[in-house]
Amino acid sequence: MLNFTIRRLVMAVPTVIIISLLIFLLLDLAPGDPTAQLPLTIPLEVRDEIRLALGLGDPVIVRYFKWLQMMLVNEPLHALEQVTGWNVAPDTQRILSWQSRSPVGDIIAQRIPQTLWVVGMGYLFGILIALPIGIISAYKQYSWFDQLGTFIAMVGFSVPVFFTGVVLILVFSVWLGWFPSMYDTTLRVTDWDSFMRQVRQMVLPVSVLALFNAAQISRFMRASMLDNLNMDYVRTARAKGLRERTVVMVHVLRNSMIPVVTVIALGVPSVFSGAIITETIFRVNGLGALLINAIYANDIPMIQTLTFIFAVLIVLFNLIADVIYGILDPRIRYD
Amino acid sequence: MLNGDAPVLDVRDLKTVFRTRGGEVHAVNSVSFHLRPGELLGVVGESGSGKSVTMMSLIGLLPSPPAEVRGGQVMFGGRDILKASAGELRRLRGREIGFIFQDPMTSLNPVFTVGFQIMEPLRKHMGMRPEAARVRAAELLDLVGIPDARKRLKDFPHQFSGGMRQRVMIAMALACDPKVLIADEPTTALDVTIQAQILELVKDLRKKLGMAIVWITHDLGVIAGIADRVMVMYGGQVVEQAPVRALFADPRHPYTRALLQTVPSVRGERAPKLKVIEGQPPLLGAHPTACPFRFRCDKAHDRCGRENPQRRVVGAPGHDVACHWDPDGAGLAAAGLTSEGVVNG
Amino acid sequence: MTDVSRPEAEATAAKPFTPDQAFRPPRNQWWDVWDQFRSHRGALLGTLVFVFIILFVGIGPWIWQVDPGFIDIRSRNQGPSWSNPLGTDQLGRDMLARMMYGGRISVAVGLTAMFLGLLIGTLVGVLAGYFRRVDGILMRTTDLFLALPLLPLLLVMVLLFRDMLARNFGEAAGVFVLIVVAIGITSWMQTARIVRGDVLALKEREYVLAARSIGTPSRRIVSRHILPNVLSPIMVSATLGIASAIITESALSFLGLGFPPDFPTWGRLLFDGRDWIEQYPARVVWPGLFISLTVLSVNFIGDGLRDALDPRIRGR
Amino acid sequence: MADPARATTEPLVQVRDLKMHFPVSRGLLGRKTGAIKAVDGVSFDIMPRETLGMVGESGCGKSTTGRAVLRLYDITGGSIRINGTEIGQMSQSALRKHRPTMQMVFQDPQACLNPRMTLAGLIGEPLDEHTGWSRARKLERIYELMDAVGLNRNFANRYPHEFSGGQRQRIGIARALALNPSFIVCDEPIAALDVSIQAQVVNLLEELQEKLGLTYLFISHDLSMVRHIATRVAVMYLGKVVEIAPREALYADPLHPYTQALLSSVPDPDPETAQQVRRIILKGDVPSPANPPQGCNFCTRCPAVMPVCREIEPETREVAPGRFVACHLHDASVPTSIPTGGPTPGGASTTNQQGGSS
Amino acid sequence: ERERGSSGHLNIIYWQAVSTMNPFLSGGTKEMNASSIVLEPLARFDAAGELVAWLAEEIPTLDNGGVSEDLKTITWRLKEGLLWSDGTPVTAADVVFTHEYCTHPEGGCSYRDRFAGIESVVAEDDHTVVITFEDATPNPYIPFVGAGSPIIQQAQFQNCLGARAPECTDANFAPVGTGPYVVTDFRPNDVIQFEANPNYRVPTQPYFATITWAGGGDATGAARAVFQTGEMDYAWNLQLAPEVIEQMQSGGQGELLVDFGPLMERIELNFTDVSADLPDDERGTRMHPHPILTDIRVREALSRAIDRELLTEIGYGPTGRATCNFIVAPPAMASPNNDNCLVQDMDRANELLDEAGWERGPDGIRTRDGMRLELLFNTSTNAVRQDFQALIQQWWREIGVDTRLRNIDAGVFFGSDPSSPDTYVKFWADVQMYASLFEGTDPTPHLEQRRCGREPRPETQWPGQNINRYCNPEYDALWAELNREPDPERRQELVIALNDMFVQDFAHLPLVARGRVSAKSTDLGGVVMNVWDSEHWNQAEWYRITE
Ligand SMILES: Nc1ncnc2c1ncn2[C@@H]1O[C@H](COP(=O)(O)OP(=O)(O)OP(=O)(O)O)[C@@H](O)[C@H]1O
Ligand SMILES: Nc1ncnc2c1ncn2[C@@H]1O[C@H](COP(=O)(O)OP(=O)(O)OP(=O)(O)O)[C@@H](O)[C@H]1O
Ligand SMILES: [Mg+2]
Ligand SMILES: [Mg+2]
Repeated sequence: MLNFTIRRLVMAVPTVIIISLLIFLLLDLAPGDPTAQLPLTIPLEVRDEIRLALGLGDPVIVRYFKWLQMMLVNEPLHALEQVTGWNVAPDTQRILSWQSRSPVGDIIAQRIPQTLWVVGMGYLFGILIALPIGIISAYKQYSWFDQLGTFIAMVGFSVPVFFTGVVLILVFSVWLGWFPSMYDTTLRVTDWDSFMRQVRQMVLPVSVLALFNAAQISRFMRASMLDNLNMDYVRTARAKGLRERTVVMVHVLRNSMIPVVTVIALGVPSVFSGAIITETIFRVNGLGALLINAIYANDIPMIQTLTFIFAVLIVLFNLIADVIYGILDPRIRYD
Repeated sequence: MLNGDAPVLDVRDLKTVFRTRGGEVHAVNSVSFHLRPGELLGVVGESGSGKSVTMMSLIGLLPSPPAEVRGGQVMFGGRDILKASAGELRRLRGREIGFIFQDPMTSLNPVFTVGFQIMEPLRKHMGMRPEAARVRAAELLDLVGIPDARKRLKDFPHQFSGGMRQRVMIAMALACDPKVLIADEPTTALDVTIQAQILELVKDLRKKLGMAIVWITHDLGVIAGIADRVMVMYGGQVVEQAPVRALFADPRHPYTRALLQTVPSVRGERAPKLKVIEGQPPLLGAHPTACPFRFRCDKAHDRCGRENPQRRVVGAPGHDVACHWDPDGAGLAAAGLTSEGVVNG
Repeated sequence: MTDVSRPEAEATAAKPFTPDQAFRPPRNQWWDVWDQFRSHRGALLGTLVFVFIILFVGIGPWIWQVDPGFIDIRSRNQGPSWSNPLGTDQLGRDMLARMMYGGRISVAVGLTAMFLGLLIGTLVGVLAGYFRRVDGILMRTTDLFLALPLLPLLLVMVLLFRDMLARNFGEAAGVFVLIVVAIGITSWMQTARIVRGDVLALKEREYVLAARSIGTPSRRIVSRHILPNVLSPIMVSATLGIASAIITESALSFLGLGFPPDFPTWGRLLFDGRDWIEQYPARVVWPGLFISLTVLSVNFIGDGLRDALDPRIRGR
Repeated sequence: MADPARATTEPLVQVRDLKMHFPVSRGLLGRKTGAIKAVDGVSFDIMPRETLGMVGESGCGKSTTGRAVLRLYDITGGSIRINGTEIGQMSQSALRKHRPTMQMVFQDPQACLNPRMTLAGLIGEPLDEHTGWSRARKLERIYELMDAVGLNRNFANRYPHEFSGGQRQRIGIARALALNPSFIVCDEPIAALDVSIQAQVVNLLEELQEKLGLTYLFISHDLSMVRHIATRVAVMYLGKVVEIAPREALYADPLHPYTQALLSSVPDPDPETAQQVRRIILKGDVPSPANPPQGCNFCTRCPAVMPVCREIEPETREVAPGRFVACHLHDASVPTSIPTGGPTPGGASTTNQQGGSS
Repeated sequence: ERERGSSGHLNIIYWQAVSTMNPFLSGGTKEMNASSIVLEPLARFDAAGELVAWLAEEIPTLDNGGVSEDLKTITWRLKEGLLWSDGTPVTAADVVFTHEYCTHPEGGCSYRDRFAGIESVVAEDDHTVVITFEDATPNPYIPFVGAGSPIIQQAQFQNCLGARAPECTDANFAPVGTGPYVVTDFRPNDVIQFEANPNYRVPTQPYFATITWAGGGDATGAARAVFQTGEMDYAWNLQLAPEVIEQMQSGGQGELLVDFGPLMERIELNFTDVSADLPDDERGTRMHPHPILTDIRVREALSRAIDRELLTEIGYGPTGRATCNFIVAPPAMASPNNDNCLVQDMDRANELLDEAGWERGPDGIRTRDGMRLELLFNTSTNAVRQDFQALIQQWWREIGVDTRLRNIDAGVFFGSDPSSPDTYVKFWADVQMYASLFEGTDPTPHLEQRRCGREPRPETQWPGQNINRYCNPEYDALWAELNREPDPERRQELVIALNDMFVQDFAHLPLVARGRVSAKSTDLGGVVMNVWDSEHWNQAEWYRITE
């Protein structure tokens, strides 16, 4: 297992390098220009200077290697320095955002908490809702609960998030005034009161995301449960005189969770990539909003870094999913 | 009859039906039999003849829907367990009636350790603490002949070979000292040498523990080796029942006869050509009003198409058959005799 | 007597529990699929709705001959009336016509992007599953595509290919091709993984071995024995693919990167109507409803198809 | 070998030292570090019109042997001559030409038929591959084959799931016959069938052999069926053939301790004898072919094991005319303390000794 | 009775979030606005567009001797006792440093053009700065004037010159300033926290103690937060459909602030041929005049066919005004002579095209000598612009002009990448629509853009702002006169004359003068909308209305 993990990790390195090159070239090829956001009053000569100052004068390949070095060496060192306080990265160059001219690493670090809170919670709640729905739907296949669950899951999947989001804001913020329509990233949770405010501002975005995630995961859960409910060992468990609850919740569930857990693991990178639309609607300035903002502003270093991190996470979680599979399923041996 | 003990299990007129898209499937039609303490009842019959369904209907293991037990009585411990509540049935299962299934590869839950799975009924039915249950589980593994039992409790099923898994299944079924053990083709998936191991084990355990066993199999050889009494099923019905020697010595039903002739043997004479039962198993679409074997039967007669033969006592004590044909008599059993000689297990 | 009845026993043995079907003449197995499909209530309803939608966008414009781009500025933001059954938008364009026209594009995007994704996904999946040598590289490529960001990709493609496509297909079709291709090539990975998994399993089936023992070459083994048997996961991917392509297109519209605003698609209409949700809720309800209905119906069809294509289920 | 037919004719199939190792890779870079020795040095001949039965426990390499002989695998070593042609190292494309002469019938009649092809398509597939015949010609041949195996012509348009197990196996046989092969490997053709159907298939195979002059390699773990159909029997254990003998000799007087145990394990459908026969109950399980024991493969379970067995691998030798066995007990050069030939050699664990524990 | 900090907390929402507090490194309006409450210039424009001394004691003029007679130098005097927010005094050296900072060749300063034509900036003493221009400069109020040219602290930025500028993240995010607020927390593109500057020169101001300057979301959400939920007090740049604003406003929680500056939405008509058949380095150059649009009758017809009032009503409602002028503000410089275009006149348009020899074909599209009257119409991707495109397409179709519409992502359209074929500068289309404006109140540089020779050309990598490649020697002569003229009255006349010449040539088609649109909650007082400077120019005076 360990061996397998290490081997896959080693094999992931070239993949990640190729991905980084592709992403870099792709974004470099992309049209658009960091100065497009500037007011038209700024003359073109000045724009040219700005472009040069941003480093656009160098050939692509030079910029790529510079970037790669900063991405793989300097940024991790800085992160280390920040965490530990050791002086390991004195004055090395960092990847700078074109928009804010500050290190992208710092901005990303700043965005992670709210992304995790909102998108992560959305994912978590999605899972928490999805599992029981999936289990019951499968256990009572074709019952009204199943039909309803299927229907809701499909609606959750088929209605665009920007539609549900706006409707929720209209109903709960504008008409009822229960929850704020905007997320306040500066809120510090220090006491009960601020905690409640944090909860209230999370309710809407989290429920939109949870609905969407729950829709998908509950389908997987249901299918997986159905696969396992007819297995021979279920009959064995029943023949042992176990309670139906135990049969389903211990024997069937444990087996059904194996594929579902890997599916869930594969979805985790999307938590880190943020939920662009939901974040935009509820003004949760997380990583998704950061990315789309960077795309609008042609802030290429930011886009490159974010997509690269995302790519690494995908590769990593693919691996994690495989490993989890091996851990959960004692039959699997990777060697 | 042979022996005076009251049966531990007495099944009368059991009927089980599956509702499917294609219509109803009458999988078990008025099956009656009994099981006496310490006895080993062998059940044979071709695939689909209703052996498994019969046994599973007894203790409500069939998925419902689509299965539905339509009628009959299953007397166990003095009451009709078909009428028992789900909770009562659950207390019977594993505690009073143990089950062993055919495929040891799939019948164990792959993600739990063998120890956990053996301990489950102990903790559930006997209320044992985990430590006590573990000790008992190790004893059980030891009993079924798995070396190094305590250590192997921590292993997962896939770490055992097929024969050992079947032993684990047996250990699990024996965990609570059930009065009745139902073994549904426990050796069919195993190799002959391993099968021999298991058969020896069962014989041995019977001697030690003395429970009553129902042993389902295709293999007449297995039956011949271990059974006290044999029940032959065909098309969801019991067609013949007899003490083992009587059945092999003097089969009365044409199906039983054919069955005995189709199997070649490693010992004895080698037949130049194998006997064949032509045709296909019957459809179970409706409750039978005619003999289900009539299309494949070389003794078939008009009456077989009109009337489903009742079981009647023939030959040796405890030997009964459901057939209109009578090899001893004038070829056909007298009409009057059948109704009189109807047996119920 | 025995002889007489034997053929019957023989003939009916095939489907032991369906005596009523015993004497049906032999027919194409797709009929069986259809029979099974028909008995799935959700799928049937889904098909009805989907057919309705196809008719609505397909032949609707011939019946309702209003130019979706025609601006009648005097009657803007109207509610439903006889001349505009679904009302009008902020320029007085007829919403019904726009829904039909937009639906055409949305459904077409869904279908073509799905086909494209399916094609690539199946190809990659089959190759990776069947030929061990290319498995590693193809699966790493799949990882790579999973990591590709759709939005920048789309922008790059717009830059690189728009002019060429516009020359060859015309302006509108060019954008269409771009979006479809972008969605298609960023959505095949799931299919590829599923197909690969299935092919890996199918490859070990005995009938593949049997074909090899006859001397069937690999490419025919794939086309004759493997592909038809991965059909059912592919079908399910297909229905999911249509749904997610439609949703992706609308999300792109939301981000301002999808079809241009003068190019009505359901996603675009929904996005444009979003601000008017309080005054003219119909502006969002209709496109929202149609998107959801399409996705829903296609999903239900997928469910039914999966059941219908699964011989184990069909056998019952 | 001492088959009576051998004096007059050349063997149709000649297998020498056949090896089929499946690589096991482990380690950081997935290097090949070991092998599952599924078949490890198997030799046998099959005379024309003869049936060689092959028995052994699950996983001992029977199927692998069968498949390797037909070159469905690229074999690790050894030679295979069929009809005088060496095909051991032939490339798969060159083999295509030779495929018609050698065919296979598979164990699971359900699994070996593509569920999405009609009966006509299934039987016709070999014809499509190897003949350029017209549709009508092919259909005629298909009907001919269906008649031969006893399938009603009306079934031509049906799908496999519409047939019973026995019928499906007939389809498999018809397919194998389509190209007029001379040699057919039957890989447990009856294992998946119900007892009442098994006899039908076996009879059909015998009939066809007589009519068409076929040669079979009949793989099975059902010793009684093998006794019925085979002329000679090879017993395999863990990738090796431990004993080959003419049928009657083998069943009457098995020489190898494994053969003895195997035969004694078969339950006899006769309560009179069944309850008296003294069984040799083997302990434990078959070792893994990836990691076979040193010396004789059977030494871990052998009731008559000797110290030499754990060191030296016994060679196959002809101990009586036509009888080959690989066991030190029958090797004159090895001093044995145990007399040979007895049905239950000393030290064997018998029924009585097999207790609840071991 | 209002004290510093007495109004408590203020919430501002910028749906386009602020990415840095150093306006020199961004150049965006949002960054300029945010930094304007921290960093201040010597003088700025008030709501009427009049100059007001800010950090300077007074506005230097010819009359008070602050501007030299030869119009080559201007002398600014700083107010006495000015302190940076860190308590150190503001000196002339800071002003000189600011010039140095922004003109550093590697710095990429966005407001470098503000310092164009300057020979030197010298600190005469601690409080006096003398700026010397290379040429006579009739309008010397560009450097250090307005929100785009504030003074930064030398102490803080002296190690951040040139290429090092971006690395001074702390300074860029929390500059030390003289304005009413100081940054306490800055998160790029997310949120800024301000608190009152303890060293602010007016002791009672600012009234708000703290400000949260939130960013992100979308315009609808921002408007909703002010108008409907009351979560925010002030929202900037609400580009929303008029009906939507109207509906939201009816809630009564907030009010709309609109004022009109020089921002004007227009259609540019290309005077050069952009046919794809031409080689790339000749495409869109004066070498090849446009086959259709060089005819003034066609241009006029296109203009006449447009109903500007309707466009305004649909696209901008109260936040726009139909216009026919190139220079739409300040009011004194807006020409009164061109109102006839405000009325759509299809008949006249048809007549003009008939005269020009364009005959209607069977499909209703005009042709001349086998050439179809067909135009490619580009603009950036934006809902209102696409509505305009659709409407205009329909109107033009009515007069027999076929229009192909194309919209381009704003990031590309307004970019300056010379290799992109889609920038508005390259203008490889027949007509294109966008809005532009000029800085401050002086349109001279804006008018200068339309001179001959200022057109973008491939040889020079497409710089230049004469987007439509207009060339009229009379215009050039008139502009030269304007550039020499110091007299304000005369300057106004000249501007109007230039404007009239340009628009009466139908060289481009003005459509709508667009206002700045913001919203404030009803209990926010002291807000004075200003289109000539930052909207937050008087942030210190904002207060909470309490009753
Ligand atoms: N879930 C079900 N739905 C419909 N029919 C069923 C179901 N389970 C069993 N049957 C049918 O009931 C009949 C009896 O089946 P059963 O499993 O008892 O046979 P069996 O004698 O145990 O056969 P085998 O030897 O193959 O195990 C068969 O015809 C079978 O097809
Ligand atoms: N493709 C393969 N890769 C690796 N190992 C294999 C492969 N095929 C077979 N083996 C191994 O080779 C050994 C022999 O397998 P084989 O299928 O020949 O046994 P068998 O005698 O046919 O058994 P059975 O009676 O169960 O069919 C087994 O241990 C099996 O696990
Ligand atoms: Mg059974
Ligand atoms: Mg095998």
